[in-house]
Amino acid sequence: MNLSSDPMIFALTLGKILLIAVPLIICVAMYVWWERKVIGWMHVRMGPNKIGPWGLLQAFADVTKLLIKEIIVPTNSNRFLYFTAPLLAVIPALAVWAIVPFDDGVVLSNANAGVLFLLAMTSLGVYGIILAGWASNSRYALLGAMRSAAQMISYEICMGMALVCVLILAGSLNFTAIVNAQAGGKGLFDWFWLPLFPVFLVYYISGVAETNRLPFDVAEGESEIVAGYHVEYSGSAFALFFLAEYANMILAAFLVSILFLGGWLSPFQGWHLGFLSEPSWIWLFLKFFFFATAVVWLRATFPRYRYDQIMRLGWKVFIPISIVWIFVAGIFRYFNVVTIGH
Amino acid sequence: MPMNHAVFQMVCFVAFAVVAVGAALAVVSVKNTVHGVLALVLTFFSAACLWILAEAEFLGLALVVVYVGAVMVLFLFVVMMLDIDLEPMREGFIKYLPIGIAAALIMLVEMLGIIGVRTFNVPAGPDPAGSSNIEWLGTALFTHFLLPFEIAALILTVGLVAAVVLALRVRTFSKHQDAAAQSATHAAGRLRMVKMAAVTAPAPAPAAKEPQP
Amino acid sequence: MISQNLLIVLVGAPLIGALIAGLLRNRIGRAGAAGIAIVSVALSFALSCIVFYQLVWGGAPDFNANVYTWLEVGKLTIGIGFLVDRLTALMLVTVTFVSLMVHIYTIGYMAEDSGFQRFFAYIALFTFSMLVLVIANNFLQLFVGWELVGLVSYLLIGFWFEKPTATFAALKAFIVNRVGDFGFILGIAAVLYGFHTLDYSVVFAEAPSLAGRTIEVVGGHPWSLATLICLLLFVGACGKSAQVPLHVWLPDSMEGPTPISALIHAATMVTAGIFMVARMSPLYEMSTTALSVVLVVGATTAFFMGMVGIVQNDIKRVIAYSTLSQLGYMVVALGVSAYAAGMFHLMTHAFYKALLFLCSGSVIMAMHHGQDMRFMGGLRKKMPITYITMWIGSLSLCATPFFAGFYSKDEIIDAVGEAHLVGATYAYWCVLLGVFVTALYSFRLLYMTFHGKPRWHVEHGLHEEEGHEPQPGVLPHEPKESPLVVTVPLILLAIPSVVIGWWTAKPLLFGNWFGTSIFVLPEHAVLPKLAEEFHNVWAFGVHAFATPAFWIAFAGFVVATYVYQFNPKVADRAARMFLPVFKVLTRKYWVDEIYFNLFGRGGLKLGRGFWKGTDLGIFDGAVNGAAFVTERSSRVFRRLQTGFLYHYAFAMIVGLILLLGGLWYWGLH
Amino acid sequence: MSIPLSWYIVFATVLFCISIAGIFINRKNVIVLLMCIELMLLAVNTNFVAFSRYLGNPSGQVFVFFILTVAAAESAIGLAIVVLMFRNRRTINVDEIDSLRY
Repeated sequence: MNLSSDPMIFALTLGKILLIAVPLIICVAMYVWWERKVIGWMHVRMGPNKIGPWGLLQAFADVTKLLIKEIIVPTNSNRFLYFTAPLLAVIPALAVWAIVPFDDGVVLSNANAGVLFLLAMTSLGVYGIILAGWASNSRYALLGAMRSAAQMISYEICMGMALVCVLILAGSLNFTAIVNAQAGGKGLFDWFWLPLFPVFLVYYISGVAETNRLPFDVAEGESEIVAGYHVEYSGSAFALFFLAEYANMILAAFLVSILFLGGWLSPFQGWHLGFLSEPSWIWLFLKFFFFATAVVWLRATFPRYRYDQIMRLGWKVFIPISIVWIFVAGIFRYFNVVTIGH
Repeated sequence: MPMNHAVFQMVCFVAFAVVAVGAALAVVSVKNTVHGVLALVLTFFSAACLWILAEAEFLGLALVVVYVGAVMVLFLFVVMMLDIDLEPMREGFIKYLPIGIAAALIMLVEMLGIIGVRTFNVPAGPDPAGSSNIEWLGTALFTHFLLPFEIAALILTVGLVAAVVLALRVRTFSKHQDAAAQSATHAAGRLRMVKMAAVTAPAPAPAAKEPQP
Repeated sequence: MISQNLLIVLVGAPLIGALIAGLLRNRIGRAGAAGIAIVSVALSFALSCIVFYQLVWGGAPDFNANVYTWLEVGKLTIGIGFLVDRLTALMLVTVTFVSLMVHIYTIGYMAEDSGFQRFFAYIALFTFSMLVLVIANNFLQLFVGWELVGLVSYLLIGFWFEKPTATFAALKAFIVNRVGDFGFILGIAAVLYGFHTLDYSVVFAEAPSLAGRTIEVVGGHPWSLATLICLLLFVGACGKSAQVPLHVWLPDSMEGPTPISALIHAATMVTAGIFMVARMSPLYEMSTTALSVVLVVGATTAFFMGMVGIVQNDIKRVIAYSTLSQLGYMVVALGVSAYAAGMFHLMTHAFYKALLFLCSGSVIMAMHHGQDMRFMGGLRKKMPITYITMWIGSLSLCATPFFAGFYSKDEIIDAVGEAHLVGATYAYWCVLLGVFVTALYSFRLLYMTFHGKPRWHVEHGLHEEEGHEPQPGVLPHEPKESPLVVTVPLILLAIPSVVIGWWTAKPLLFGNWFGTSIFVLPEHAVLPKLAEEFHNVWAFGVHAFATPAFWIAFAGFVVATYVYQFNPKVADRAARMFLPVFKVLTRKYWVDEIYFNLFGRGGLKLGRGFWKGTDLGIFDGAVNGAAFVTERSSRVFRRLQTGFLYHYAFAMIVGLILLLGGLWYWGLH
Repeated sequence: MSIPLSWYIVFATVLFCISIAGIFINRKNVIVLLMCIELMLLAVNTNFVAFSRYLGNPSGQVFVFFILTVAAAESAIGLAIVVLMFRNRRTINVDEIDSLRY
C-alpha cells in the first residue's frame, strides 16, 4: 500500500506494470511466430518466412490485420455481455503476472498469498469463456464454452492439488519463497520435480489441458464445433481472446519452471562451476523456453483426445494421483525426507 | 499533493463499498438473471477487496476462489442451461417493492441502532503478532479448530456426493459409448473358436434328387 | 522398564485374533480361525511371561500410565491405561496360560461343532476382556472389562442357542450378574463421590483419609463411606465370583461347552471378583465391617455349596459346585485380610480346576456328550491319561499334602484360625468342615466315573438313525481315550497342579511378594503370624499330617471310598435315612425356587399391574389425549402452512424485525 | 488500520437489508432467492472479518472459513435441487412449488 504515499512511487509502479505487460504482449506475438516456425520444421516446411527476417514480423502483421477488422455482432446476441466477455478473459490473464517473479526480488508484488492470488485469478478466466459462448447466441459457441469451461474447472482442481504438494514442501504461499526453498547443494536434484515427480507431470499436463491446447483442444475442435466459444468473434475482440490464451500458456510454462524446476536457480547450484552455478533470470527464461516449446511439440505430435477421455483423465487419473501425492508430500515433510532451502 | 496512507485506504474502502452496494442493488433488481449473477460476482469481488483492506487476505482471496471461481460459475451454468421463462418470475415485483423497501429500511434502522452506534470510535486491536494473516489463520485453524476443520471437510464431501446424486440422471434410452466396456474387451469375447473335425462326410444334397423344373 | 507398546500388543493381540476369527470366519475357514486365535493368545502368553520376568527378576518398576485419554468430563479425566504390578502380572500369566490351554483343547473338543470359528472368536474375545480387566488402572476401565467378560460369558453359556436350557442358563447368568454389576457401578460412583477420581493410584493413596468419613444415603443415618464403597463393590464381586446369594447362575452355566466351563466358570472370569477385592485391598482394610461381611459370605459359600456338590449326578455340576466352594475359600481368605493367600489359591485353583473341567470334558466326549455319572463307571482302563490327570486334579483340590492346592487351602484355613474378626469362628468351622465335603464329592466323582463296573453299554449302528433321542448310557461305540490336542493340555495343566506350590508358596504367602500392590493393616495381618511357624515347603507338607484339616479330608476320602467303591448300597440307605437333608441338598436350598417365585413371578405381577393400571390408564390416556388434542388443533393450525416459500420467509423476517425492535427498545444489558 | 469498524458494520448492514428487500421483491424466482441468501451470508461474513480484525482474534475469521465451506456445499446442493426441480416440473417458480401444503 505504499504506492499511495507518493505520486512518484505511483508512477513507478505504473511503469513496472507496463514493463511487464508490454514485453508479455510482444512475447505472445513471438510465441505465435515460434509455434508456426517449429511446427513448420516438424512438418518439413518453412513456416512463415516472408515478412521480416525469417518471417519474424509475421505475427505483428497478423495483429495489425485483426485490429483493423470490423467486429461483427451476431443478431439477437446479448450485446453488453458480448463485449464484456473478451475483457473478462484478458484481464485475469494479465493480472496474474503481478505476482510472478522473474528473479530474486524482481516481482511487481511480492505478496505473501501469491499462490492464492494465482488460484483466484485463474479461476476467473472461465467467466470470459462462458459469457462469450452464451452471449454469442450460437449453438457452436455455447457447446464450445460448455466443453471449455468444464475442462478448465476439472483441470483446475488437479492443478490446485498439485500446488498443495508444492506448498506442503515449501511451507509458503509466496513464489519467491517457493523458489528459495528449492535452493541447495545438490544442483537440479534439490528442485521439487524430483520428490514431486508425478504431480510435476500432472501439473504440466493439466496446464496444457487448462489452456485448451492440443491434444486437449476439443473445445475448439474444428471438425466438430468449428472453433469453440469464440466462433462468433472477429477483429480485436477475437484478438483479446487470443492474447488471453497465449498469455495463459506462457504463464503455465513459467509456473512449471518456478514451482518445480527451481525458477532462477542454476541446475548446477552448489557444484562450484563458476558463473554456471549462480542463480540468474537467464535460467528461468531457459526453462520457460523449454516448456513453452514443449507445448508446441505436443501439438505437433499427439492426436486429439476424445472429450470423455479428457474428463476421465482429469477426474479419474490426475486427481487421485495428486491427492495421493499430497499424503506422500506430507510424509516427506514430516520425516524431513526432502531438504528445504539451504 | 502527496496522499496520506490512511486517506487512501478510506478512499479505497468507499469506492469498493459503493461498488458492492450498487452491485447488490443490481442483484435484486435486474430483469435478466444472468446479469443478476454477474452483479453478484461483482459484489463478491468488491467485498473480497474490502476484506483484504481489513487485512484478511486469505479470506478475501478464498472468497474469490470459492465464490467467484466456483459457486457463481455454478449459478451461471444453472441459469444459462435451464430454459426459464422469466416473465412470470417478475410478477408482483412492483407490488411488493414498497413492502420490501420498508422492511429493509426498518431492519437497517434497527440494526444500526443496536450495533452500529456502539461500534463508532472503536480502536483497532493490536496487529496479530508479526506474522502474516495466513499464518495467523492457519495456526488457529490447525490447532484449536482442527476438529471443526475436519468436519468441514466432511461436509464438503457430503455436499459433493449429494449434489452428484441429486443431479445425476441415468439416461436409459440414449445410445452412448461405455468406455470401460470398450477397453475391457478382448478377442475371446468376440470370437469363439470351434473345434471341428477336418473332414466331414458331405451332407446328402437333397436338391440333387429333386428333378429340375 | 516394561514397554508400553508391549503391553498394547499383549492386550490387543487376542482382540485382533477374535475380530479376524469372528468377522472373517467363512473366509479363513476352521483351521484359519483356530490358528489365528491360538497364535494371538500364545503371543499374549509369551508377552505376559516377558512382563512377569521383567517385573519379578528383571528389576523393572511397576508400570502405571495412561495410554489414551478416553473422555474428559469437567475435572474428571478417564483414560485407558495400564497398571502392571506383581498382582497384575500374576493374573496375566495365569489367565493367558489357562486360556492358551483351553484354546488348544478346544480344537479337539469342538471339532465336530458347526460353530467352531465363532467359538474361537468368543474365547479369544474373552481373553482380551479378561486382560482389559486385570490390567486396568482405573475403575471405569475395570468396569468395562468386567462387563465385557460378562457379555462373553453370556454368549458362551448360550453358545448352543438351539438348546432352550442353554439360552435359559445364559439369560440367568446375565440377569444375576446385572444385580451384581448394579452394586458394582454404585460402588464406583461412591468411589467417585469419595475421591473425585477413578484412578487407582490416587484412590489408593488417599484411602486412609476415608477412615472417619460418613455419608448420609438415607437422611439422618450416617454410614461409613468406606464400608459403603466396599460393600457395594463386593456386591459386584458376589455376582461375578458367584458368592451366596448370587451364586445361582454358575451351576447352570455348565450348559455351555466344557472348555468354557474350564476357562470362564472355573479358572478366570469367576476369579475376577477375588482379583478385584485383592486389588482394592487398601479400601477394604479401612472397613472391618466390610471384611466381616466378606468373611461370612465366603464361608457360607464354601461350606454349603460344597454340600450340594455331594448329591449332584451331572459330572460337570459336581465340579461347578466345587468351584463355588473353592471361590468361597478365596473370599474367606480376602475376608481375613490374607489377600496373598486368596490370590495364591486363585492361581492354584485356576490350574487344577481347569484341569478337572477339561478332564470331565474328555470323559464327556468319550461318553458321547452324556454327562450323567450314574451311567459312567469303569472308564479307568479306557482312558488312562484322563484318569490319571483327573486324580491329580482331585488330589490337588482336596489339599493333599505336597500338591499345589494343599499349600493354598491349608494356608487359608490356618489364616482363618488366626483371625479375630466378627464371624471368624463361624468361618473357621465352615472351612474346616468344607474340607471333608470337598474330599467326599471329589472321590465320589472319581469312583463313579472311573472305577467300578461300567453302567453303560454299546449298541452299534446307533448313529444311522436320524433324529434319534440318545438314551443315557447307550453308546454307539466303545469309549476311547481323547486325541492328543485334548490330552496334551491335560498333562500340561496337571504339572502345575502338582508342583506349582513348591516354589511359589513361600514367596507368595510369606515373602511379601506382592509388595505394594496389596495393602494390609498391621492389626489385620495374619500371614506374618503364620510365617513364624513356616520353615520350608517340605516341612509345611509334613506338618500337615498333624493338622485337623488333613485328617478331616482323609475322613472324607475314607467315607467316599467305602461308600462308592466298596459298598454302593450304603449311599441309597444314607439318602433314605437323611431324607430331609438329602432333599434340601438336591433342591439346592430352594434358592432357585425362591428367586423364581419372588422375583420372577413377583416381577411379572408387578409388570402386569403397571401395564393394566399405569400404562394403559394413565400414560396411554395422556398420550392418546395429547394426540387427540394435537389432531384437532392442527386442523386449524395447518391453514398456516401455505406451502409457499415466501410466506415463511416473510414470517421469519417479520419475527426478526420484532425481535430486533424489542432488543433495541429494552436495550442490551 | 485506519478504517473505522463502524464503516464495516454499516456496509454489512446495508448489504443485509438489500438482500432482505431482494427476498421480498423477487419472491418467485428460486435462483434469485438463493443469491439473496448468499448475499446475506456475505454481509454476516463481513461482520465477522471486521470484528476479528478489530478484536485481534482469529476465531472470527475461522468462522468465516467454515461459513464459506458450508455455504459452498449448501449452494451446490441447492442448485442441484433446483436443476432436479426444473427437470421434473419444468419450472422454478416458487408459486407452483406448493405440494407440501396441507
